[in-house]
Order: sequence, then structure tokens, then C-alpha cells
Amino acid sequence: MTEQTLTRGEPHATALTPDPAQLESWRALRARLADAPPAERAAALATAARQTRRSVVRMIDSAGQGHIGGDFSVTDILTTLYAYVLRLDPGEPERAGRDRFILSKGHCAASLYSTLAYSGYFAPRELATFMQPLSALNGHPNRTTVPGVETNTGPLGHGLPVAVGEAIGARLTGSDARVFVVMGDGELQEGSNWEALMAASQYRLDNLVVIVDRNRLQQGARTEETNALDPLDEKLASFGCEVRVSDGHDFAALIEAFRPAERGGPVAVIANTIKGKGVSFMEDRAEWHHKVPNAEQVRQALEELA
Amino acid sequence: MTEQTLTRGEPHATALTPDPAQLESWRALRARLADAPPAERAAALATAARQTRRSVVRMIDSAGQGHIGGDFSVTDILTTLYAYVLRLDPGEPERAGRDRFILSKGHCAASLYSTLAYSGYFAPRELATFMQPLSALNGHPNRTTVPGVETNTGPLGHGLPVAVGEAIGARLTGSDARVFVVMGDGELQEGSNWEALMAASQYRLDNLVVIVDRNRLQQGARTEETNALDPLDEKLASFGCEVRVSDGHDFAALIEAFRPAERGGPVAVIANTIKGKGVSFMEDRAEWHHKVPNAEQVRQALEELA
Amino acid sequence: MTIASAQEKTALPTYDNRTAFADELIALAREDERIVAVCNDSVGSSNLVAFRDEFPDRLINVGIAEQNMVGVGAGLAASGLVPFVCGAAPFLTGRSLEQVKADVAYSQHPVILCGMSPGMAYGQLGPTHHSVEDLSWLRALPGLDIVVPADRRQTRQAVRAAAAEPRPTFIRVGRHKVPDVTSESDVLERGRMLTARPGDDVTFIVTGTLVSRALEAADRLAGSGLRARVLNAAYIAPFDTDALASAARETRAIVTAEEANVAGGLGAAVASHVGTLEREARVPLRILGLTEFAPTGNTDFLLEYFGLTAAGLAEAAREALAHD
Amino acid sequence: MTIASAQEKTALPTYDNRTAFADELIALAREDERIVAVCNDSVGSSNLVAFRDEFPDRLINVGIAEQNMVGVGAGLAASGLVPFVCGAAPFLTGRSLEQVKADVAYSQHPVILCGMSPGMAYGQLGPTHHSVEDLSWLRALPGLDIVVPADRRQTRQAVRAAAAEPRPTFIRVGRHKVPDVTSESDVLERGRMLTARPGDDVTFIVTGTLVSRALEAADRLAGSGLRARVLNAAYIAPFDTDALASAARETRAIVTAEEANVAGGLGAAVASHVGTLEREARVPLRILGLTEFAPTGNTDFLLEYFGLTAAGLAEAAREALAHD
Ligand SMILES: Cc1ncc(C[n+]2csc(CCOP(=O)(O)OP(=O)(O)O)c2C)c(N)n1
Ligand SMILES: Cc1ncc(C[n+]2csc(CCOP(=O)(O)OP(=O)(O)O)c2C)c(N)n1
Ligand SMILES: [Mg+2]
Ligand SMILES: [Mg+2]
Repeated sequence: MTEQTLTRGEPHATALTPDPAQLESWRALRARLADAPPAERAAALATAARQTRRSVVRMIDSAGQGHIGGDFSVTDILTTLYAYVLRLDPGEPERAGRDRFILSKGHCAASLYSTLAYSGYFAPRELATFMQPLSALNGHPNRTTVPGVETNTGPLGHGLPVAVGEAIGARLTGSDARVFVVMGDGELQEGSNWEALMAASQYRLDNLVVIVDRNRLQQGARTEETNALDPLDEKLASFGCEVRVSDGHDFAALIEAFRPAERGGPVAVIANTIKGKGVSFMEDRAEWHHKVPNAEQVRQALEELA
Repeated sequence: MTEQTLTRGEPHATALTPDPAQLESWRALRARLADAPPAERAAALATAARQTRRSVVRMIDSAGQGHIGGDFSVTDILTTLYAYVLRLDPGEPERAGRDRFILSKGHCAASLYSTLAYSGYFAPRELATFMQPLSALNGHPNRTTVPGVETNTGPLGHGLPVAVGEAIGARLTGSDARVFVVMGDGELQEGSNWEALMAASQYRLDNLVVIVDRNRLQQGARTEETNALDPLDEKLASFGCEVRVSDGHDFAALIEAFRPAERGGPVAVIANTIKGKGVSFMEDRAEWHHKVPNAEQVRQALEELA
Repeated sequence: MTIASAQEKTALPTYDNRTAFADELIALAREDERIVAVCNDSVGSSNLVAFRDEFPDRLINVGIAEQNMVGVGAGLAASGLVPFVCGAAPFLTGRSLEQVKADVAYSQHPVILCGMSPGMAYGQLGPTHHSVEDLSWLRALPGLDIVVPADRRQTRQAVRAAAAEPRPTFIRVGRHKVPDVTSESDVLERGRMLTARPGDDVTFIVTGTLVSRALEAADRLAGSGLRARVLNAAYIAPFDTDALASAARETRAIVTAEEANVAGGLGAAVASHVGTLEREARVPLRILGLTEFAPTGNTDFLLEYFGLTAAGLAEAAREALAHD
Repeated sequence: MTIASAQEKTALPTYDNRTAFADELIALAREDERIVAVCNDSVGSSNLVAFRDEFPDRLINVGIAEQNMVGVGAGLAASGLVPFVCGAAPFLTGRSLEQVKADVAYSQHPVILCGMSPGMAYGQLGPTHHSVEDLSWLRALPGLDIVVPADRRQTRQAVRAAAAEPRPTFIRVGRHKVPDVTSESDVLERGRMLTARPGDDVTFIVTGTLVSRALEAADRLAGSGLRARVLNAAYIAPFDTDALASAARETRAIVTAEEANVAGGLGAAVASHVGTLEREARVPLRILGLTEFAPTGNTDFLLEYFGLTAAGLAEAAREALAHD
């Protein structure tokens, strides 16, 4: 451990930079998907998502910490966004006019980091440093150390207000960029989100897409047994959103749900998901919010995700 | 000013205590109203409300500060509650099992203080000290100095969470007390309220009545031009409230709206009111949020409220 | 600069710094279209009416929602704009502190947080409306500049500096009227205190509303032949430990005064550094400020109640010098 | 009490104070039906599973909503109950600070705020999850007790004291494992520091996780013939200025250490008071703690990174004594 000790005040982490090889394969995937027939597209996205889930298993295994359940419920959403929907260039992470993405449920950093790495923002081998001393890859996303991260998240209820600011910012700067933000469903219990939704609708932010990872579980239990969100569609609609309900593990449905706004205001996508999706013994079980798999479970998970 | 200087650390204000004469007249009013036919009841409440509004004018005139518009929109609600609805005894402000009242929109302290004084919590002559150095009657209600005030308010978005705690507390202590809280409509833009409503509905708090003073104005402008609340009924319903819409200046309608819950959860009363109600030149005008009337305006206001 | 005498000073006109703030913001907005303002239903109290009239699209009023306000500010900064996020200081800081921490300081989004009507400017509206914890609250956040302009000129300079090189910054924009205490040659420099008056017997390190009061206290002490140095700590963070160390070495006592709770503000910053200096520089300290929630009263009354007056400062200085 | 030697100490078992917290809370709840717990989806991380199983109606889980959580706590207290409001310390304090100010401290509702997993207990979950600003944030609120138990016994005592005489209180309930540092005769007294070890060369004033490290530092210094006093500042507010003044008079330097930003915490409290003492008592100070957002790393790594180790404390003591 002391080997890595830095003097206070020095930059903490090796700066991460785009990875040319990975960037190339991401660009090839994007190009292929753009023209592919729907079934082929879905198959390719599923393959990419499996790769991300395997990466998450390895990261959490080696870090000994993480939030695997939520990582898996959001993986298909992240994959769809980065491999097909978002208009951005991982080779130039700060390019003006880029679409923005914020993972408001920042505890699912492993899934985001994997997605970013496979998109070429940095080399996938860096994923092995997840949560290690002085790593750029903290347990929650840090924009000052990870290219592609737009704002620091981790405390719930922060991403949506920042996304609202970015959506207003896009309009003010004459950009046609869209802003996507992924919220946990439990996260919606935070009042800051309802403040932000009210403003988003007042400002008719048709460039904002709020995606709710509706896995019906929060940290300790089911959302409806803790602090019910249903009727979530009515809540979101009454706060001015154009509500779309989607299967959060159906790539075609997600792509459809992410289409441009049709009613001149913010879009809210309720993506029905399964926490722990992809690994049989983790699916829809509260304890896998942040349980760490043992060696045998890691083996089995990787097998199921092969 | 220095005459009143105290040493730091000493108790700031003269303790206010119940006023026997006022208490008696309040008790007489309560008794009379309990049996009165509706029209007579409404007339008596209207008289009491006019007295409170006149008091507010005098307090703000002498303090040179205040929030007269919101004081007037909420006066009829306060009068209805204290003269007819709330089960409590101003002679024993902390009596166990009492109904609770919280003025979440604490900037309308003048109206609350007047109502409390006329209910006997303390002598109405104390109202003349409003906002004076070392007065118990601060610009925002302070429970440590004013009997009848249950919790300190002033920053918006505090009263409802505390009321939720009191409603849960009543249930846990086996009390059948009800908890009433008055919110400003602009105040509902604070996210803390939506957190509280979610919990109130999860806990099925049928002993909680959330009254929204729906005067459609906030500090600087109309609510709908700032951060729209409509469809407010749908918002409140989707958050699990039994919604009742009422004319906030019709005493019979308010009494009806304050009846017990019928659906096993929190009641939300949207009380449609007029900011500045009762004084022609103040009604429904944003600038009277906290404008202070000049001498001529004071004269005219008192005349209209005679 | 110097202010001749207490008598003269009393006659000086006083100003609400929000006016200078608004004027400068508008001037800047004319030059630089990245400048936007964000507020929480506080168009009037943040003095943004003229800004809104001239730049309606560039005033973002999010309603009464401080957490969202700070998040929106961060998002605007992330879009390449320069947001001045304006709200009553107690709510801008207290209600959104975790947003200030995560979205501004830790994320390093260059948001300019403008805490309007700080300290006890809201007088008889009471402790809920007093922003006297803000310095303690914000000093604990690394990477956030904290500026407390003492007069109109410094308010303008602070606004201009923030726009010129945007970084996470909190500016305390005073409402309680104060006289001008700086002259044209006084330039606001990041992390530097200004010497408002030289002196080598005792040092007043003061901020905001207290600067003019310290100058008056210095006048009073001059009557007893005591030369008081007055340092205007316009930057609370980064803090000017150099000027502090010099004061500790060159004068025999230090009195700090701030319109804030003493727990973690200017006084605590001074004390924490003086304690690390060599023996001779560890001069006696007196730290003036709030130690309890204020009772009812207007701003002047409350400043007097907490001893934050020229008399209170002079007395503290004498006492520190005498009892050492 | 004393701890014999560094060697022995290393062998001592260590404990997560949340266990003692939960055990004592359950024991109290059996005796006193006013005791209730409130949490924010943190039944597990606040270690309230057993409490919930035994008292399902008396655990109020408001969901992920800290502002409401603190308000609900105030309402429960207003109903005559004794609420222990439990949540991860960074969110309980930061997200609801204005509620802690208005609903708890200023309203004087006797709410017991239990900040779970404070300091850098969340290690590699990063600065958003570190509660290192809490001491600066809360010290600025008059009328709020701040207790930082150093081990299991003090955790139990803090819980019991809060229930016995409920008043607005914040208890930092540690998660990072620490050895026992108090003995049976050590009684937690409101506003008092405990002498964990006597000594008259230098004083360590430390809190929470740092107490065992200071004892180990004292062992190291003993090797060089230096007798270090160790004061366990279990109460940060009210603060024991008597024991502090004695230390300043009886030893030649003071080193403070806390798992917190140094802006307005324990070190600032010490420095602010020492600066007001007479010349001989104004001993040199070293204030150890955080000055920046932590990089990635587990708790032990980060404590080392910020010099919050036995070696770091001993070094600071030597340095203070040498350079005076
Ligand atoms: C403000 C805040 N409060 C509490 C937490 C602790 N926490 C981390 S994850 C989590 C549950 C989140 O549930 P949800 O939003 O549904 O996420 P998902 O199910 O997708 O993992 C909680 C309570 C936090 N990170 N931030
Ligand atoms: C947290 C907070 N933010 C801002 C304010 C400043 N403020 C005082 S009253 C007010 C407008 C309130 O409008 P509304 O709730 O509609 O009250 P009403 O119209 O009944 O006066 C505002 C913004 C405040 N008191 N608290
Ligand atoms: Mg979930
Ligand atoms: Mg209104």
C-alpha cells in the first residue's frame, strides 16, 4: 500500500486518455449498428452488454466492493446509449455540442466505467484499478479523473438537477445536443429530483431524457415496501413529463423509447428492469444491491454471462 | 435601542403566557360556534378574521416589515382552524394529545401571532412588540419563545416533514390527534415536501391534513409563470393524497374540507385563496408579498377591514 | 487608504452592495455572453430585475428550490457558461450544501455562488434567515474560493474576477449598508488580504461589514496612542497566511471580527495558523462573532448585541493587549 | 487507563462501533418505549435490522430522503418520543443541514442524530461518501451537542446519555474498526474530555478513530523519554476548555488530530481557545486532519495519506516541540 503513497496535494491519479485501439473497435461497432437490421442490432448490443457485465463481475471481485445488482439492471441501458444513441466522440471527450450523459445513480460506477472503457474513453485494462489506492476509478464517478464523466455523482438526487442545467445550457449555446440521465427508482425518493422535474417542465426541455432504472428494489428492500413510487407514471406525467414505459432489457424497445420528444417537454422513460439481470441467483434479490460474490459465485456468474 | 440590550446568553424575551381574559372570550366563541347554525357561524368567523387582518396591518405598520399578502390569504384558514376545528387548549399549550398546527409558510407569522393571541395563548397587547428588539415575536415563528408554536419555520419546506413526524408520533403514542399544516403554493416547489408526501402516503397518515394556500403568487411573480404547480390536484393525488379543493375564503367550505380522512391516507386541501384578501388594492398583486403599506394605505386598509 | 476620523466617517454615505453587484453583472453580461444568472424566486431580493429585463433568456429562475438551483448552476457551467447562482445566503448555502460540495467543489464546475444578504442582514427575520454559519460550512470544502467584499468596489472586483477566471467561488454579497472602505488603488487579489490601515500595536483582521467598524475602532485606539493595523480579509479562502504571519510578527495582538458564528470562520482560520507560528508570533487573540442564535432585532441592534461595533472591537484590542 | 505498549496494542481486537450502538439502542428501547429509530433506507448500514425485527412499529424508514428524515425526527421529538435518526453521516449532515439548523438546533427539539460511518469509513467510495466536514458544519450550530465516541463503551454511553436527557445531539457512530481505549472507570460526561493517558511534555487532543493512534504515538514518544498526555475529546460540543487550558499550561505543545477537515473541527476549537490564553499557555499547535478531498483508497490508506497515524502524530509532536 505504501508503495503507492503520494504526497498530499499532488495529482492523485494517472490521467486517463482515450485508447486508440478500443476507440477503433467502438467506431466500427457504431457504424455496423447504424445500418444493421433490428435483430442483428439487438444481438450485437446483447453481446456488448454481456461483455460489460463480465467486466463488472471482475472489477467487483477484485475490488471486494461494489453495487452489482444496480450495475446489471442498468447495463443494457448504458450499452444502448453508448453503442447506438448518444452523439459523441470518446476520442474527444469534451467536444462542444456533444450529447451528455449522467449516471445519477453513481453507485453503479463499475458498469459506467466498463461502458466508457469499451467505448474508447480509456483502456479497458485500467478497469483493474477500480477502487485501488490512487486510482482514477473511484467507487463513484469523478469527472476530474475519468474522461467521459460529466459530473461527480454518488449521493443520490444530484444528476437530474445538473442534467437540467445542461439541457438549458445546450439551448442557450445553440446546441441541438440531448441530455440523458439515468436515475435509480429508489433515488426518486429524493426531493431534489422533483424540484428538477418541475423546472424541466417549466422550461419545456425537450432535449432532456430522464431514464428511470425501474428495478423496484432499493438498498434495503423493495421500493414499494419502503416508500412507494407507484403510480410512477402518473407522478411523472403530473410533473410535466412525456412518459414512456419500456422494457429496460429490450434493446429495440429502449431505442424506440429514446426517440426525440414529441410533446415539447422532457421525456421520462420508465425502463422496467431486473436488478441483478443476467445472473440467475442475483436477479430481483435485494441483498445483491451491494453484496460481493464469493469465488464460486464469480465463477458461476461469468459462466452465465459467457 | 440600547435600553433593551441584554447580555449575550441571557434569555432573550419575556416569556409569553396565556392571557386569562382572552382565553375566556376564545372559549365563549368556540362554544357559541359549536352550536351555531352555519350562516351565523360563518358570520362570526368572518368577524374574527377581520379582527386578525386589522391586527396584521397594525403589526406590519409598526414593525415596518412583514408579508402582508400571504398573511391575508391565510387568515380565514387560521381563523377556521383555531376558532372551530382544532382540538386544543390555549390555556395549556403543551397538553398531551392536542391537535397540532404548523404554519409551514412561516413568513406569515403576523397572521399566526394574531390568531394565537386572540385564542388566548398570550395577551394581544404583546403583538405590538412584533419584530422589536428582544421580542418573543420574531419575524418567523419560534417555538422556544411563543406558546402555541410547535416548531420553528421560516425557511420554506420545513413544516410538512415535521408534521409527518407528528402524525406518526400521534399514532405511536396512541393519540387520536390530527395534525394540520399550512403550506404556501410557491413553497411546494421545495423538494422536501414531496419527500414528506411520499412518506405520509406510505405511512397512510389519515391524521394528517396538508392545506395548500393556493393564492397562485409567490415572492416575485405568479407560481405558474415561475415554476408551475398545475395540475396540482394530479400531483398531490399521484403522491397518495386524498385531494379536496376548497374556496379558502368560504368558512363553511373550509370546515367541510377539514373533515376526517375518508380514504385511509393523508388529506390535501387545495384552498383557493386570494393573496392580499380583504384589502382591495392588495388583492392578487405580487408586489404585496412583502410590501409595507404607507400611512395612507394603512388607513385605507383598516377602513376596508372595519 | 485611510479614513481620517471617526467623525468624518459617520458622515460617509453607505451602500447596499447588491446594487454594485447587479451593475457589474450587467456590465459583464454585455461583454460576455457566457454570463448567466440563476435564482430561486429571488429576482427582486437578488437585485436581478434589471438583468432580467435586459437578458430575459439568461436569467434562469428555478423557483423556490435551492438544491436544484445549485445543480442547474453546475450543469450550466458544464455547458461552458459562467453561471452566477444567486439566492439568499442562508438557503443557498444551508439548503444546498451537499450540492455545493459534490456538484461544485468536488466536481470543480466553475459555478459562482452569490450569497445575497448574508450575515444578519435579515435582522428581525431571525436566525433561520441569518447566514452566519456559511463561512464555517464552506471553509470545510476544498477547492472553493470564499470572497467577502467589504464595499461596492470590492463587490464589483469580486464579480469581475470570478468571470475572468471562473472557478468554484462563493461571494457574500452584502445587503446591510456599509460605507466605502477601499480606494481606487486597492485591487482585490485572489488569496490576499488588503491592508486597510497600517499599524504596529495591534491588528484587526476583519471582513465585510466589519471593515468600516474596525477602521473606526482604530480611530478610537489612535486617541490612546495605539496604532492598529486593519486587514480586510476579502478572501476567506484561499486565506492569506503570509499577511497573517506578518501581522502576528509585527503587532502585539490580533482581534478578528466577522458577522458569522466563530466556530469555523475567519477567527478559526487565524487562530489555527497563529498557533503553528514561532513563540514570539503567537500573540494573544480575540475572536469576535456569533456564539448563539440571535434574538429578535434589526441588524444594527444585533451587531451591537454581539459586540460587533467599533467600541466592541476597540475594547477587545485593549483587553488583549492588557491581559497578555 | 493505560495501554501498555505498541506491540500489545497491535494485537488488540478491533470493533465496529455500530454493533455497540445497535445493542445499546435495543436495550434502551426495551426499557423505554419512547425510543424510536428513523432511517433513510439504511436499515442495514445503520445496523438496525435487529431493532426492526424486535420493534417493527418503532423503526420509521422514510426512504432515501434525508431532509424529510430530519424533519420527521423533529416531529417525533415534538410528540414526546426520543428519536434516534440514523443515516450515513455525509448525507445526514450535508443533505439536511438546514433541517438540522432550523428543526433541531434552533427549534430545540430533542432529536438524536446518529451519523453512521463517519470520517473516511467509506474509504474507496470517495469524498461524496466521506463525512469529514460534519464537525465544521455542526459546530456552527448553537445548542447542538456533538459527541464522537472513541470505542464501544463510549458509543454505548453516548446512546444512553442521549436517551436519559434528550437534547439536540449528533453522535458520530464509527464503522472503521477500532480497539477499546476506555476502561470501566471512564465515564462519558457531557462537555468533558477524558484523560486517556497522563503526561506533561506534549498533549494529543484527539477524537474517535484517532484515540488509539494517539496512544500508540505516546508509546513511541515514551521511547524517547517524552511523556505525552492523551485527551479523548469525546465531546466536541460543548467543548472542554478547562481540560484544554490545563493541557496548555501543563505541557509544552498540543497536537490535535481528527478524521475530519481541519477548517472548523476539533483543531479549530483548540486553536481558537488557546489563542485567548495567557502568554505561557499559548503553546505551539499542530492540527492534523484533512485539507483536500481524498483520493481513491481504503480507510487505512487514506488515514496514512493524511498523516493520521501513530507515526504522523508522534512526528508532529516532536516537530512542535523542536521548532518552538
Ligand atoms: C443521498 C444519499 N442517500 C443515501 C445513499 C445510500 N445509497 C446508495 S445506493 C442506495 C439505494 C439506491 O436505490 P436505487 O436508486 O433504486 O438504485 P438501484 O436499485 O438501481 O441500485 C442508497 C440508499 C446515497 N448514496 N445517497
Ligand atoms: C428555503 C427558502 N427559500 C426562499 C425563501 C424566501 N421566500 C420567503 S416567502 C417566499 C415566497 C413564498 O411563496 P408562497 O409559498 O406561495 O407563499 P405566499 O404566497 O402564501 O406568501 C420566498 C421565496 C424562504 N423563506 N425559504
Ligand atoms: Mg432500484
Ligand atoms: Mg403563494
